[in-house]
Amino acid sequence: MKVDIQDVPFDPCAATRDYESALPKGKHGGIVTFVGTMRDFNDGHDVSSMFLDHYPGMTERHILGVMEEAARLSNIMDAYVVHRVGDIKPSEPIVLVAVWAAHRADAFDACRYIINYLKERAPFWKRETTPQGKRWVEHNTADPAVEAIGRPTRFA
Amino acid sequence: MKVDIQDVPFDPCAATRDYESALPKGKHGGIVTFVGTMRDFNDGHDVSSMFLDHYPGMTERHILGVMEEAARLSNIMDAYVVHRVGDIKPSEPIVLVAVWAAHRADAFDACRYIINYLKERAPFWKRETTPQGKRWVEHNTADPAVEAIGRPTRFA
Amino acid sequence: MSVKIRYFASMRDRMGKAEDTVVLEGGSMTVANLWKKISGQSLPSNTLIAVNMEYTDGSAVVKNGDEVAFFPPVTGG
Amino acid sequence: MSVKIRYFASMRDRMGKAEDTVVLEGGSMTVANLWKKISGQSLPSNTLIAVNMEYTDGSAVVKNGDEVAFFPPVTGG
Repeated sequence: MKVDIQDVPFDPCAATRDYESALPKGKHGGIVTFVGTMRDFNDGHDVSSMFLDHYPGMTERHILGVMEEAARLSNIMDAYVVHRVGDIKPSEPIVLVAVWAAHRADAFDACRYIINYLKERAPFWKRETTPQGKRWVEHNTADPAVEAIGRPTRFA
Repeated sequence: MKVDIQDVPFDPCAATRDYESALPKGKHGGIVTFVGTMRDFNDGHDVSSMFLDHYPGMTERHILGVMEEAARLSNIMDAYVVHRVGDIKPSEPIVLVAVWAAHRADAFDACRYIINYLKERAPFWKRETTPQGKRWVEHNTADPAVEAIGRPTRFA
Repeated sequence: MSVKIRYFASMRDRMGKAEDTVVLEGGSMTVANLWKKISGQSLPSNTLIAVNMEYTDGSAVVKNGDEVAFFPPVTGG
Repeated sequence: MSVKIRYFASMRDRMGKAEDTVVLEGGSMTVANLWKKISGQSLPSNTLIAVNMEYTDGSAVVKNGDEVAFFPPVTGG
């Protein structure tokens, strides 16, 4: 398992493929990836660019901690996270979470767990540039499934 | 929304990127993809190659039907499915399900719904080549979440 | 009436053919009766049935020009 | 004792600096008391606290050489 924090744009496809090239071939049956991209609007404002602050060291430690929890809770083979920091433009990828597993249910569960708890714990802060000026984002959109362990999915 | 059924290998990264290039930029916040790859073992047997039979026409109709159901049940922007047929070798991708949404919970729910019900309904049949000869696969591994609507995820 | 029959996967192996067009007396018949006419056997358990590419069961009525398919449980994805 | 203090995001803007090293009398002190010493204010609501990169709260005890960080709720991913 690995975390990359970087201040230059990345290609989620290439990143996933490069990481996968080092994994054993023919062993995993499913890969689930989540890619979060920068939108050009948020809370009703147009957003032209974003700066992403972070706490070097603490960031990596807490993302790896979340990945290890996911690996304890499910039967996954590997996981890889890439997260941008610094200046980001609309439609650029911000975060990639890729999970490899023998069975897809584990890959889905672990990928969703990792992105939900990364958003809850990893020390990143977004500052958006809007027509009204710069502003720190004060809260993230929560996944309803993160509110309580065991909450039903909205549909199977 | 689109379904591609093809008898030649495909690159899930390139397929996702090509489809995404036609979508509006900066509008979606999250992309969830599932890639199912061929494993070199199944039910305790080594599998050296696989032939995937299908029912042309019915396949596309039922996959699109599942995608439309997912779009009614969640708030997604677009979805794309690619499925291999014919002869497949270990570690080659068999299926890609990609879902774009403003919020990640919708993308996760819809992606999982599409792959689960695709596996349940789309007329594909796997024939594996093992050291003991060729055999038709008789059942798929089920996602526990498909057994009942509203069944809890195993963890949030 | 004329009906197109299609077989897939292990059902194709069992029947020794991928498809068939059968001409039958009368204007309609249930899928169960159609199967008896063409095979003389009972339908193997777990066989899935589609008429004009929609899932159905042995009680469905088949008419002239319909396409009827018989196949085992699906295993894609 | 000597403690390194770090501020992030809106807390950095509010304090007008990214970090500080403070030297204090005594061998230990709670985070809440440390904050009072360095700011003279009460800790803004919703402020998160980390000592040596682990989340904690105002009652945590800070010792010589520790790194203490103050920041708003996180908004990454």
